[in-house]
Amino acid sequence: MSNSEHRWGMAIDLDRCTGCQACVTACHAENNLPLSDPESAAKGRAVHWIRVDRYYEGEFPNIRVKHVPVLCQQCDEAPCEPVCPVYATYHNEEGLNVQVYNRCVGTRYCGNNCPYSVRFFNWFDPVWPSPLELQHNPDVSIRMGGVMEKCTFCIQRIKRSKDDAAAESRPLKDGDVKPACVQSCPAEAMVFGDLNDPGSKVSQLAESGRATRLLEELGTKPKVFYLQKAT
Amino acid sequence: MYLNGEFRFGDARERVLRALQELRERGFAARDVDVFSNEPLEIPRDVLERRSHMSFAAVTGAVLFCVLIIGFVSFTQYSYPLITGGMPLFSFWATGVVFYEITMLGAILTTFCWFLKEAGLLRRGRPPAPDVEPGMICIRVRCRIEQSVAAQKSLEAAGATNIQSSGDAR
Amino acid sequence: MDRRNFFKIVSTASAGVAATSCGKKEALIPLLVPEHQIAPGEEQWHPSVCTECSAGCGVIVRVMEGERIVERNGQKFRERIASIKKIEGNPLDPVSSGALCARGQAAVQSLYNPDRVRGPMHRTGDRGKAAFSSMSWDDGIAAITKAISATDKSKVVFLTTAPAGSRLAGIQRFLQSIGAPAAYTSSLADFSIERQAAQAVFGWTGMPDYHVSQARYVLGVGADFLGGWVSPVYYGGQFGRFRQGRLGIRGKLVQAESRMSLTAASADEWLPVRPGFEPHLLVAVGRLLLEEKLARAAEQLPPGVTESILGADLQQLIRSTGVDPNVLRRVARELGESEAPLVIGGASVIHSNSFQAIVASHYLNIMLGNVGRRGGPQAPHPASDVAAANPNVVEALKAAQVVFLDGENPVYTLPPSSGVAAALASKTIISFGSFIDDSAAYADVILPSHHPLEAEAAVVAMVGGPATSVAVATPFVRPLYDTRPLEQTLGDIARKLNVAFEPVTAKSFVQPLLPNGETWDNVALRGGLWLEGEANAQPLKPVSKNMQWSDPTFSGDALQFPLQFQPYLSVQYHDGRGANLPWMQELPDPASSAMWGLPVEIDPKTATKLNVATGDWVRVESANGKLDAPAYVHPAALPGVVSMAIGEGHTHYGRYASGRGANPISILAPAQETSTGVLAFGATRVRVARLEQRPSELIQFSPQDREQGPWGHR
Amino acid sequence: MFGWRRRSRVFVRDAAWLFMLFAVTSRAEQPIAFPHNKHMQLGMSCIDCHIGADTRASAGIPSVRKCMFCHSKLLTNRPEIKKVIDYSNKNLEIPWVRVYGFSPGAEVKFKHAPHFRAGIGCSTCHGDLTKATVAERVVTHTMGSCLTCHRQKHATEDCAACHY
Amino acid sequence: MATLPAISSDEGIRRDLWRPLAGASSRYLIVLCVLSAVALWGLVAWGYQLYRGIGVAGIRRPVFWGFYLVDFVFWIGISHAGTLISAILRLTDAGWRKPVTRAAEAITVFALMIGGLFPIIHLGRAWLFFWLFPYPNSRLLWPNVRSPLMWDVTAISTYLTGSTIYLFLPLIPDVAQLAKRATGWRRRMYRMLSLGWTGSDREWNALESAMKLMAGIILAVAVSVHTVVAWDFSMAVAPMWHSSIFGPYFVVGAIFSGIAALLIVMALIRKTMHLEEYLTPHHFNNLAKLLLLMSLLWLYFTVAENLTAWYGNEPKEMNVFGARIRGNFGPYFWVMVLCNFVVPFVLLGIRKLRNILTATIASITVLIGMWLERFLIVVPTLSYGRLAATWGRYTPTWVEISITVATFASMGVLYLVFAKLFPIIAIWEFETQSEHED
Repeated sequence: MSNSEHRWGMAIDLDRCTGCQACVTACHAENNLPLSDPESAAKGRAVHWIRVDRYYEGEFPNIRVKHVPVLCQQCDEAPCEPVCPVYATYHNEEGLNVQVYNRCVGTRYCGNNCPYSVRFFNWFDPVWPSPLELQHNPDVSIRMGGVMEKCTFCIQRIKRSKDDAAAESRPLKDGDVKPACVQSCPAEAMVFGDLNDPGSKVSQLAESGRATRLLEELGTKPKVFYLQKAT
Repeated sequence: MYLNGEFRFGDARERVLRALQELRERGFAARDVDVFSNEPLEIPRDVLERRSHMSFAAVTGAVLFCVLIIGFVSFTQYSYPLITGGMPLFSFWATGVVFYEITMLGAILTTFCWFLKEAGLLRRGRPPAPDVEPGMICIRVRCRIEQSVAAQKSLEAAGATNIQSSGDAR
Repeated sequence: MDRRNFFKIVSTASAGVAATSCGKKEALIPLLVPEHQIAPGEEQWHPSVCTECSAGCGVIVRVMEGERIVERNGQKFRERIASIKKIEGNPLDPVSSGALCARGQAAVQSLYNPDRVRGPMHRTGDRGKAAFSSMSWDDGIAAITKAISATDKSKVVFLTTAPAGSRLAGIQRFLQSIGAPAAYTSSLADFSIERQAAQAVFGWTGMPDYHVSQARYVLGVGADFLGGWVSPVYYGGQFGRFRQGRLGIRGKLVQAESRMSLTAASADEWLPVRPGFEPHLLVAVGRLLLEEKLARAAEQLPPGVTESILGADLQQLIRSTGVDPNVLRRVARELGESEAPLVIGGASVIHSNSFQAIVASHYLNIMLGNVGRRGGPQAPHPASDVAAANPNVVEALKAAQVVFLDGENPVYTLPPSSGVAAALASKTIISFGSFIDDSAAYADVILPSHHPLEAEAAVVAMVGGPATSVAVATPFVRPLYDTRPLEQTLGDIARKLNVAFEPVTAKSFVQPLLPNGETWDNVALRGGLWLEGEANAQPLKPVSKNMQWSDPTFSGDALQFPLQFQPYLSVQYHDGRGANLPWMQELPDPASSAMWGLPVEIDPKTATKLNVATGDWVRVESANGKLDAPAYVHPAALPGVVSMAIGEGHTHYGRYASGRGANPISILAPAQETSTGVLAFGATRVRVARLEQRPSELIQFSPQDREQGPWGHR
Repeated sequence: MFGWRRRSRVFVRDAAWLFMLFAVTSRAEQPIAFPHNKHMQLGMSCIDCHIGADTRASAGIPSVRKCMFCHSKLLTNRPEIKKVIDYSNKNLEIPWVRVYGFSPGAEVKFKHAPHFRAGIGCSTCHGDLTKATVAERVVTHTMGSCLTCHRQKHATEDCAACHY
Repeated sequence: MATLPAISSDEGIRRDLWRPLAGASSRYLIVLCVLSAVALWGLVAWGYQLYRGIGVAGIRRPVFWGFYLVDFVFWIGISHAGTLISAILRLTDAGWRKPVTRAAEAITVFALMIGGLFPIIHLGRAWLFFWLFPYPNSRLLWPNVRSPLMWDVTAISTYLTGSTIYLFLPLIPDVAQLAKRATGWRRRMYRMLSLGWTGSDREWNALESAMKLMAGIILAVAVSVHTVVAWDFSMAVAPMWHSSIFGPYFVVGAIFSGIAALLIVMALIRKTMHLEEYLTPHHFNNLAKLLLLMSLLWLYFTVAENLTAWYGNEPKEMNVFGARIRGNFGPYFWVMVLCNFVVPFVLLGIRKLRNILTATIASITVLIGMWLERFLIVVPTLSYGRLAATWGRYTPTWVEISITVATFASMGVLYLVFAKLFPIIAIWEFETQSEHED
């Protein structure tokens, strides 16, 4: 699928990440994620398209904490895609793993088949106590109940940048597109860009020795690269 | 016209067979003779052969459906070329099961239809069938008026009772 | 938001005008006239400043079309308004440098919070019962003027969270003009100890700035600078560059703290120092540096200090910290040998001797010769000092007759043991806040001021010194409700009292700081005034000569209350302000991954002793009170130290926070930091007991905190 | 928390989506019998009033003030124009009825600008307005019609081009 | 074979087998009402779920599949009773099958109807289920036949068609005879269903060969169907799902539960319809032996499945395995082993204990055990995914439980109605048999 113009990818530098979770809120703000409430959260139905997994390693006092921001890995060979009976999730020519909300019937097979468990389901129609709905981002659908949703690499931002570029009739350059999480990261731990462009920052980081991929052994070919701590 | 002969009591089956042989010797075609009973009778081929093409039909139906589904699937896959999970657009591996199932469906449906056809069920204008009670066997012979005597003889010879003729006299 | 997009920022003409249309579903709402203002699908970016904490991040705000139903002379109309969609860091602003923390981004939820105060109100029920009914602005102002004129002006206490900037200046000027004492703050997050230590050692006014990004080896002591301390955004950015920003250079961070904070979590090494023994650790390190001749600028130390450090009993010091001696020696050596060493001293958790710790950290930096240099502590910008810092707020409140609340919530942030809540019952209380929080529930009158995103402001960054860094906001959306800017209200009051008072606007605040050639309009357009280099240099030489350290004191009998209790400032709730933001409530707590409620963090040993498992409820009891909360068995908690994040446990604070969880401050003893008198909220002893019943569930986003399951092996 | 109103709306929405109906009426009773053809005969172009059509996501409906630019003086005695003036005096906008749109369940993010850039004339999707009088839907839009055109023009067939 | 009861005459057989069709006893009506009530309650629950949203069920992230899919697999498993038994026995022409076949085939059809409903019940937007069928639409979109769920759709619809026909064919002669006796609407119905069957030898021949053929085909389909159901899971990369053994494992399990269901139904019929002479201990004995065999086979597969996981000690799999064996799913697991192996082995393995009663008891435990087995396959894997941070527990709600219970009730309802309308034993087959025996 790399014959197309772009192939979006992301690099996350675990050496920079402080686990502050700014990205999580940024994602909520950008993508109209449904609000949870204590009941639904207790049922494990809180939605965070990007989450910061934290693991404790070792025992006190020689104990360390591992923070790993996990979002949809936009796998090139995504396990979630072939199992959808209605093509609600598929691969577009820019390598994005797309979820089409209005096509989804809610078999939730994709969710089971995602080893990273980054797919979230709308168990009910979302509700926002007025006037909180004023904050909705018009560029992003409000997902109806009964459909899957997940990180889109902020496709709406990609589209905006492309439209701007087209309007100014200039090519898209590296750094023009930034998903909300990348944009918000204080430590600049996340880098987003075009993997087709060998000059782009993300491609270079992906080449760097520290780059690994989550559950690489599954052969899902994720397009999110984790740069391990240098020590 | 039709001649009906009834056979009752213990050795009905043997007598029916005799009657059939008699009829065949007198040159009645197998398709002109019908045997009615309310449980399956085993009639030796040489007496009254009923050739069945059902398995052949089933296979044909299966093949037909198989071809159709393969064509249809490949059409749907290419009509909106969405590549999913790095799989090829059209792969026998991923769609084999569907092909198999639909093939089987083809076999099943043709078998059923063919059954209706061979059994002659649901067919318009079927000659009136004798009403057989349990344990009774009935032979129906289709014959032209001049043959009727011969037919009647052979039935009587076999010990048929209550021989009646029905249908227009030609 | 990169620089190209940045020029989309349009000058901040108020786009709030609305057009209305009949409420039929099919009826299409016409676009605004002129039509380029709120065209659907068109985004605008306006500069503003974040006031969720006092760091003063410059932000840019995304504005697009929104819609609401309005009542106009009995008829319902659908109104298209310019509404705020998202808040991002202002790429031009050195503090945020384009990024923003979780709480800052959630500010939009306080603007559109369903529980906002929609107009002036007066109390109808008992104090603290939060029963109010609306009133007119004139009546409200009249009531206030009556109250003020009736009282002795010295008994007027004004509490504000306003960071250094136009708002605070305006408040101070108002208080001055009516002859009232300067404004106070009651927040736990004003870091006054750090300020006073800087004052004491260098004579600096304000918060020293640490250029982490240019240091090679950082020893952080007690300062959770990536979490709740000063500005996670600013130091997060610094940290990123410190780690991977320089080709071939990777900074090493060693964090000595009494809890596994975010900073400790992302550090290369964590030294679990016993609570309150930070000074000892720092002195020990200083002693080691001097001994091993690694203190490259030892001569700059004031003589008295050197003696006192050398006079220390090293063994005893190290033993007291509870840190492995060899590790400490190694760290000291590495620190001394590093090209660009830096020591960051702070008090994320305030103990009785935190002041000494920070002072010690400054002396370490002096002996490492990095003060004012690249990668060392920098003098703050003089204008960045928040005058509101005052340890005696409790006494002031007790003595007060009229209390103004501007975003402050003393009932929540000051322990009941200090008797503040009780004292407030007999005062005239006026709140300018946007929410009915624990304290506003006591108010007689609530005169809601604009939400920061609706108002104008100029805020001097708490960090980034000595360079001038002022973030500026000018209004760009129409206020949602019947609120007024604080300056206007104060002006009206002053007029009624007929005292001369000229409100401080963002413009009038920034004007004097403008260099020649710079205009206010440009500043407003860019969203801030940022100048390189020294504003006006502050001394880099130490002015004090004394240096001592004492063991921490904890209130509560050690036998009766065997455990130490340390509340801390969390990234999501800060000092409790963030609790009414649903996004913050559902943001998994970095330590426990808890949502919609905060647990008590107990170390595994103590937990097994108490037979407590994660999710069990425990009663934390001090000599001054008790609280019930679910427990989280924290694998990295210090044995015998119980921690809890501040934020939950509001009696009143909107639907998302009211009555949820427990407030750790509520069981604190009124202990004071010995040198500064600031509330030492880490100086209380507690006992913990397991509760049989579970009033509610501990909600965790990821309950599993180890990578392998409990049955993971043959 | 889940009122029957909202639920019924959901069902209605999905039903609409099912049968590919639109949430909007094709034959709309417009508040004012606005004659598109007359205005176009006067040499005005679509963009003059729907100023977003070439550069923005939404073409935009002119505000009453825009009408008043001319009609504060022009033909003020006509009954329809009187209505316009009336709205303007009441400081109300004209509640035009939407005739083109997407079913709420479809989650389509349509932008005018890219289509304009691609040189798709307004009439392709909105019919020949030089003959039309009051606004009504003359071209039916279904996903099929969008796709067919996209295929003819070799534009993208990516679902995410419109649905996200 | 001594299976033959001392049957007086064809008339006798008819009398015995048509008796149940006659009137409806009060007991029958009561049972029917109770069961229908329960079934209706299930419908109410489903309606509520449609109205409020699928969230009223207990499923959650990461356990996206819960009771509904468990029930789905379970019922599809049950459906293997009829076809397998009757088809196998028909092909091997085992005489003793004859009184059993129709009862079994009826189970198949009804179980399939119920099982086939669950994938729809479990959809997030159930009213859009028809998007899974290929029909020309303005969106120019087709379903994705790569998805194992589409395999299910085709497999189950094929199987349902097949087994319905397979049930219907041998019914024709019986309804033809009934049509002569019955009166009123029943007569009309039977007439219609008999397709004008006259009993001519052509018809008999056609029926004969059709049945032989169908038996073969159905067998092939039946095996494939449950393999496909198994593949829903093993096609996924989830730990403990991604296993090649699942196909046969599920088929065995299906036959296992199928036989159990058949045994229970037969025992009930025997008691309630007083068909002791037709359904003799001999039949139960044979089926019981079959059940025992299946139980052993099931054990073999279960051991194979889990032992490999344990020995491999692959961490991700061990998490699931541990949870299943000694974790919070442990109790269910050991109950399952008890129900599926220990009880049948003791009750049916020991010749002295083996009788109709024990066979029925064993069958009941087996049904419970097999339901648990499906639960233990679906849920633990999802609860303990590859990334520990995403683990989560699943607890069903009243909605899921009532729908599950209701399906059992509706099975009963369907069966009662069927037994009231059609002879539960193929009369003509029986008669031919009776002739050949002497």
